Amino acid sequence: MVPLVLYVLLASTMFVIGLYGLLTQRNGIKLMMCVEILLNSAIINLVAFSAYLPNVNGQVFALFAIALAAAEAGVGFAIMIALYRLYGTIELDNINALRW
Amino acid sequence: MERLLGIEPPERAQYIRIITQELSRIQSHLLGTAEFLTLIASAVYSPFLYMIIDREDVLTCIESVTGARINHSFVRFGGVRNDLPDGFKDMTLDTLKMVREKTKDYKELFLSDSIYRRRMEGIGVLSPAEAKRLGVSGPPLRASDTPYDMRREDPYLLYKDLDFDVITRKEGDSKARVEVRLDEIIESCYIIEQCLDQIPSGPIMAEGIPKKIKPEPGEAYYRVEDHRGEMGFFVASDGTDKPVKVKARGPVYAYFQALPPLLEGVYIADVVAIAGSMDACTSEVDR
Amino acid sequence: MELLSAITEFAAREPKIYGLIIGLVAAAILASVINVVAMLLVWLERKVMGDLQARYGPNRVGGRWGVLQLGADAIKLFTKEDIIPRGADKSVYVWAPIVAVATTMLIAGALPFGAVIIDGREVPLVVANMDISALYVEAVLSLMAIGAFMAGYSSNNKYSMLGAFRGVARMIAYEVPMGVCVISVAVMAHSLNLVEIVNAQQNIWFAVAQPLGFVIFGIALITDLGRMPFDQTEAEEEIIAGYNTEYSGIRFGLLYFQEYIVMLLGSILLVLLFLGGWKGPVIPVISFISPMIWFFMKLLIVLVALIWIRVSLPRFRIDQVTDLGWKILLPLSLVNFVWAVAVGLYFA
Amino acid sequence: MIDLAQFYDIRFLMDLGAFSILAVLILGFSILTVWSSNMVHAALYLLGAFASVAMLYVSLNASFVGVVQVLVYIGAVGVLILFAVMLTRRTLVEEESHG
Repeated sequence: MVPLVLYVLLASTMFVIGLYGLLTQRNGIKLMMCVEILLNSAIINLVAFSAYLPNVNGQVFALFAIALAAAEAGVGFAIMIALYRLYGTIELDNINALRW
Repeated sequence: MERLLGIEPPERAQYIRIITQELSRIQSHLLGTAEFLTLIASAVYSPFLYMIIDREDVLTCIESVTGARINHSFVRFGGVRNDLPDGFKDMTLDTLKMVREKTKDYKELFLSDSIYRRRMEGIGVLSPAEAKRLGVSGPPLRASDTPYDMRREDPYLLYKDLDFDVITRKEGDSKARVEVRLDEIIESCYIIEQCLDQIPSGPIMAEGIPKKIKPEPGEAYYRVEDHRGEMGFFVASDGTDKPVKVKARGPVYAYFQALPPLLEGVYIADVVAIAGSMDACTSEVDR
Repeated sequence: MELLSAITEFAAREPKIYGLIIGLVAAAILASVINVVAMLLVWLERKVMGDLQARYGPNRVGGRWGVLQLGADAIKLFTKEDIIPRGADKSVYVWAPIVAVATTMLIAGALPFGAVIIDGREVPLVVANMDISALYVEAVLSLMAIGAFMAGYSSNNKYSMLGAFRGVARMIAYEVPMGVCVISVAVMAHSLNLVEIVNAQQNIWFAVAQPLGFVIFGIALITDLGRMPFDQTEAEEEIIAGYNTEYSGIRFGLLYFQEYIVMLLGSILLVLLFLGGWKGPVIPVISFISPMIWFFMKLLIVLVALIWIRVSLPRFRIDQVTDLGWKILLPLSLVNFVWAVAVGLYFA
Repeated sequence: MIDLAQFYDIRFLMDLGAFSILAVLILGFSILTVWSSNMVHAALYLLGAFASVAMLYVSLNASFVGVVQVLVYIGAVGVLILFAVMLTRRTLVEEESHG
């Protein structure tokens, strides 16, 4: 078996990539994609640890996380489309109604 | 032209003209409905091919009289070119029987097909007033609850002697337009059967038609009921053997005129249902 | 025999390497078999369609039955010019047919293609006998919309785009009732393994045990296959040819072929889930392959039924299709689920 | 940590090879997702990343999680993303690029 540390490294690298995107991108949809990358890296950790410990608790958590991620994506994209209808753009710099 | 010359063709010729006209009405309606079915279903939809097969039989009947299948230049001034061939009556009666039964089957099929009805009912409703305003005639107009048929309005040939109904539908939607066409096939079968019963023997050309036709100066306008609606011919003569002006008014131009208001704001899938049910022959628009 | 024992010993010693080799070989065999059968299927469809419509169908190439028509078609498609339209999204355009075919072939790995009887024991012919193969097939079926979407998006054509969107909307609408039907079957069979599901139909087919589920699954399957009366994604008369409007040459060939592969695999899935797979009375003389014979007979019946449906129904409108999926099939599939659970508990 | 003697074992090398291929795929698709300026391309790269992660799960003997990943992430979330991307564009098709 490949050492567990490689999985953790992979997940953390993926997390960093997602975080980088989250901090630099200004497009709402792109932000949602980066959030999905973050969630996936977390789930990789869960599944990897559950495979190296002899139990399936991690997999159960992973399933919960996937279901939550799907719900989050549904709500998030609904908000993005609503914003687009309202402002005609999804560049978040231009959507500043809540900053005042 | 005959109106201009003042010739009345003999009775037998008139009956032959009616028979060929109704036969080609049957084939046109069969083809129109079949093509429409390929639009609403697809090119592999079976009834489309069955209708084409039926149409072949009808075309054989036409061919046996005129020698051509669709564009028969068969009518002559003062009569027709050929007499009916031997055995025409039996062959035509057999074909008509088959066509009538098949057409009833098709009607039943469409009535019982819920997908078909969902696609067609209430789609592209053309109100009677709107249809008249846009100059639509023929089956689409009759589907909009208007019994307007040149064979009844302005009886030409011997249609006044024949017994037939003008088919109408109340709804004015796509389904009604197709149904009118199918019903007219059955009605045409009935008309042809009457003609075959009543047809007298006699000459097929009127007497005393000159080789070179020089009508009196004047104008004539003659309306017939085409397969697709009212077809008008206008001829103006200045007394020489060449006309000053000939104008044919086809029914299809008005169909296309009626499409834009009908197509506003419908689904793309409904476009084919509406435009197809009009049975508009694009090449006929520009006469 | 020595070779066989050597292989068995190797398999015991190095299960992973053995599995890898076997997997590669099986995948290669599977891919070629599926391609050949799908080609025959195209021929079968034309021939049956011709018979149903009182015409001949292919009758020139390859003798009276036109068997080689397909070879001729394939040569024609592969030698035609491969056009990439201006303004197209080139990389996506190139990858779309490959993604479409690849996602389709993924299904094949988990499907049992019949069984043979060796030493009085049924051995199913399946490449990957997973515990959750039914769920896997269901998941991969939903991937097919991605390939169609890529093709439609990248063609830079309004009608392609419309076709792609229709495909995606339809896929979402029908994936849910289809999944619920698969789950109902799994509840009755106490397993998500397709082989176990077939074994559970030894006495009674699930098409009989839950007729509602059979009908819903059949409709959803035809929709997923994109065949009449649900071929809105490529309705020639409405949106030209949907997502494969702009394709030509070998890429169009791939997209076209993918439809038939998926038709074959979908029919196999239907046979496995509801029609008892390869179960049937053992035929005495050729008992070795009698399950195969039953399997192929059922498969042939399903395929001919699909072709029959195709030539005899008009096309739905797209909004009617999604309405049917969400408003009728989804509640009915839930009813069927409750029925499956109740019957399963009663006989358990 | 990593035992160097393992590197001479073909089974370990196979595992490592499979893992590295998947890791490269996942990281590559993630980076492309973040860097791609075309939104539809970004969404498709993200789908690729999801699919690679699903393969990783299967390689970890968690095939159920893998199948759920395909079903939920690619089948539902991915299609949702594609819809969102297409619905937040100015036009459905880039009109000006027609030849």
